[in-house]
Amino acid sequence: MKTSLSKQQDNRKEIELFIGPQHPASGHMRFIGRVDGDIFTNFIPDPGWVHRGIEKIAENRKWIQIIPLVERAAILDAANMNIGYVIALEKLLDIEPPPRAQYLRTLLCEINRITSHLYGFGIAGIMIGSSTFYMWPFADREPLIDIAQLITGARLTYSYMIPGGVRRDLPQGFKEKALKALKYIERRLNNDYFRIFFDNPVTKARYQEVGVLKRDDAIRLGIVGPNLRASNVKYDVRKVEPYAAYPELEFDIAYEKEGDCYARLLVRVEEIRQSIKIIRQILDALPQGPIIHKKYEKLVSLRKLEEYQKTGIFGLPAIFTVLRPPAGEVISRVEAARGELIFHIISTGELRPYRLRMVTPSFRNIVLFRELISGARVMDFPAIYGSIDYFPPESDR
Amino acid sequence: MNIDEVSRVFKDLKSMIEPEAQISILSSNRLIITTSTDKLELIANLLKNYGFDHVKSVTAIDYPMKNIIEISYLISSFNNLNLSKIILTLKTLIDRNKSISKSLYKVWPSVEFLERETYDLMGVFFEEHPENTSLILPEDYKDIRPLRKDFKLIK
Amino acid sequence: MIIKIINNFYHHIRAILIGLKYLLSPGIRITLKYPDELPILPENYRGMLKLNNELCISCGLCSQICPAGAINLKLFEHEQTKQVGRHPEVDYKRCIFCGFCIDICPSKALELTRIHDAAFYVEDELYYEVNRLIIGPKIDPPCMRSKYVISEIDEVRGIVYRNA
Amino acid sequence: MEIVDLILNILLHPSIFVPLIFPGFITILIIIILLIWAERKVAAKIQMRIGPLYVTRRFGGILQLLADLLRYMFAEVITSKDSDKFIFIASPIVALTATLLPLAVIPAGSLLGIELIALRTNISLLAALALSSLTPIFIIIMGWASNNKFALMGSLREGHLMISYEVPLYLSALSVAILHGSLDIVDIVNNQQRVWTVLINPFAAFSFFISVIMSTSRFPFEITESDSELVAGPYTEYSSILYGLVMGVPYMRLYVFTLLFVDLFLGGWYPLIDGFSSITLIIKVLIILLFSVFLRSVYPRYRLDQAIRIGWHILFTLSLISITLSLLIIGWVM
Repeated sequence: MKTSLSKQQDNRKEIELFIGPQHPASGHMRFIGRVDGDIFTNFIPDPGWVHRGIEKIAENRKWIQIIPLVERAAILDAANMNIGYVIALEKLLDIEPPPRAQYLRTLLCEINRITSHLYGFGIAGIMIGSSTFYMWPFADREPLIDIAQLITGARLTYSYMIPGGVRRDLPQGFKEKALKALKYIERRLNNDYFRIFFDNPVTKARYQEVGVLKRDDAIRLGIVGPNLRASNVKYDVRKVEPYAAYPELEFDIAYEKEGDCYARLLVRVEEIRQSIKIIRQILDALPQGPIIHKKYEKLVSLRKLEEYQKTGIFGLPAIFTVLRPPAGEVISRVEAARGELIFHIISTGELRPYRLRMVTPSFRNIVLFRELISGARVMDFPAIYGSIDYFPPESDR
Repeated sequence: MNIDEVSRVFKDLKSMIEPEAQISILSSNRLIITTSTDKLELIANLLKNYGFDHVKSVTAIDYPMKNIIEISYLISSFNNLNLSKIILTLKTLIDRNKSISKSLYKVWPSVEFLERETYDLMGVFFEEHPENTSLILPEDYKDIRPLRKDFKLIK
Repeated sequence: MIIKIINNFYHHIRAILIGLKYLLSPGIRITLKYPDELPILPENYRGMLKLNNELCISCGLCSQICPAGAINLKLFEHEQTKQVGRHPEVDYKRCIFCGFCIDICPSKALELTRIHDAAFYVEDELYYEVNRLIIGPKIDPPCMRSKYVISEIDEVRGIVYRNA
Repeated sequence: MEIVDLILNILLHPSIFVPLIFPGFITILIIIILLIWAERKVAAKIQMRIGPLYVTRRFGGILQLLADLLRYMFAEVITSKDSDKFIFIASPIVALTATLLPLAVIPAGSLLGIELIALRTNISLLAALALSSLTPIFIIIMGWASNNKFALMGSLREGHLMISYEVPLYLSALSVAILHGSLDIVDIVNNQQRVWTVLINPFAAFSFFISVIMSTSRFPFEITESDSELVAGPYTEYSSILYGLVMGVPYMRLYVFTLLFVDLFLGGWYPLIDGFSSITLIIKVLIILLFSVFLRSVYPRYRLDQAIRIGWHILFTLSLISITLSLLIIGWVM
């Protein structure tokens, strides 16, 4: 050996390991680790490889044009990104959407939460080598994406919520299809997933007592979402500061006590169950009425109004192109699939926001890499990464 | 959470932090505390002892006309579920040209990456931050920081 | 200890059995053989655009709301009707299929089509001038044996594809 | 005509026929092509996919691997600047050869009346085991010669695993030898005419099988090349046909070990089909092979230390138990 590898080891017994950005498991991400034998003595996450500058771009977009923009932060979780921004905008505009719109928003958010968690399962599965548990959750997203497509007309980038309501009503025969999809996913989750993966002794060996995040550490580091709840903190924005239709719906906060990788996965399983419960309630108790605030209902053209009454597709009023919310500062928080999403918006009464701050859950969880993987074994790195459900584009924004 | 409780917290905080800082109500459960940079850590410690245990966001806002940068820490609690219904904004103004502020890493370790990002994209240097290095931009980035208002996007 | 070993063994067997079950049970598959099987999308799918130039009132709202800046307005004179107006052109290199333009169009001049395969051999073809926008997207099936299928949600098999 | 006869005679002579045609090289190639295709199809079936399809659509993409191999053939062989080039290129070839060596002493029944064993010795079991332990060394060398951190770590893992699976592997094989009182595999198989070893000493079979799974890096012990942290382990730097070779090595090893497993535990070529006893053998081999590749779609992979623990705690104990059992049975019978 004539080169770096041996040179580096001259007076240290550690080697420096660069994982990513071109690595099968790193995602759009780089990690710099120091390995001593089989142990990472230090592990530093280095994000920013898919940074798109959403905060800067938002300062140059009209208020309504930011809706598709913020969705791009986490394309898997578009509805939750969307609702976070729209709630903030509505607070500025001081309007409240009608109840049916609230329910429809919640419906889409919960569908999105399930698909997002399933995606996370798939990644977690392939990270520790279970190819079947990679394919299954990805395949099972398909029925749910299909029903989301029925509501919104798009598979992932819904842009469904607009200030004052939602863009479309449910199509005919939606409830039956949605119930079928829910039944399917419930059966798969409770039987097949557990048998092939969660109860599989290999999975348990890889996950249990690995990457333990204690309650105090989780709070100290400001972790959010399922990762926080897996460390026995019962914090869920849907309960703490209910938005949309959540105050009227019944569900429990999913939480676990252990704080290890396995607990983090089980919290997500329980959240999917709760989401299914929420969707069932919504489908049963969907209130009748308009889907858009009446202030905007009057503003669309007659032709569009006719269409709205006939097909339930509401056209955007022309005023949206020149929307000028009054000057002010607003902070909104919602529970996205990976945790709490914060929008902090400063408006100066212009066509465009003066400053839009978006703090995504993945970005707040990024510190976990350093905290959990430093001191873990090399083979624990993918297990912990998978269990955190970290999504680089969401973190980078 | 009803208004009474917010006003109770409001009163508590008011008696605790005045006269070093001013507190006001933004909306039903959003409070704002404004203070100067050198008192920041003091106030932060008081707030932490009161029960605010983590930082949700560090927002830096550039006002080139007034020649200031406003830094807001959004603070709340995980432990105390009553406090967690409030989001408290801890605000401080710094000189735009110098743009140096005090890091709150010692008080709330959860600011680490948020402050680093603010340093990276807004160019606010946080004293006593363990790692004031770039997070997203290239390490040798010398240009105007992208979130400053004088950084223009080419259309 | 013994209980743990037995429990582990039991779960090993269960995992292998569920694998065998899926191996031996007939035809559960969710893959759509895309170029061979083309899905028929739901009616309100947000695909590519089509312009009805007779309805267009040249208000330019579509261009103003487009978040991606994909719509430009252009002065256009129709060959037969000699109708003149500033009509939209769509650049599918930029379009993100959000459908805002369709929703905001006050006269319903812009319509949805259910075609989403905006893939072309020549880059310039991605730019839809008014002429082509009026005709609307016509995309040939990507391969000879393509056939259309309808996807249906199924309680047991997730999704089944039926021939249309 | 005499020349044709001569060639036929040479070809059909066991010492040529066995390593070259059956159960040697050509059979291995065919079986590997089918096996990898089957592995992908089985995984696809379980995972609700289709799997390889577009190469020979009518036969479900059975020639996919052949197409891949052709592609590997025509790809450029890239050796990185810092690698030890000679060893880097030589070690996959040597590893391949070393993997095939045990076939010389493993009997494979008879075909058309020819006894299929290239070299009959009375210590063939020992010889087979000894020859089979050559391959891991070359895998370790591959990782070292690549001069890549991931490859090196993969090699180290192979080294760690090697010492933990080889001991139980040999001990459980030896327990069979004790049971049948012979180190000659032909004798061992002939002894199983009435009852298979797996029924007499299941512990030995179990620990042998798990060790084989471990040594050929099948799931759940696919640790050497675990792609989620080591990219491809020792094979990270390999490309083109060399990659084809190194990827073939574990499969060939699996085939060789399966042959041995069937001979030792599943009664080899019994029950007999007159003159074609190899067919019985190959059917059993195929079933075991299919089961081994099927495990891929059931399991994630164990962690390195867990695999080593399984090797030393469980498999080693089991192999000791199996030796004791063999001794007890021998003592009881005598």
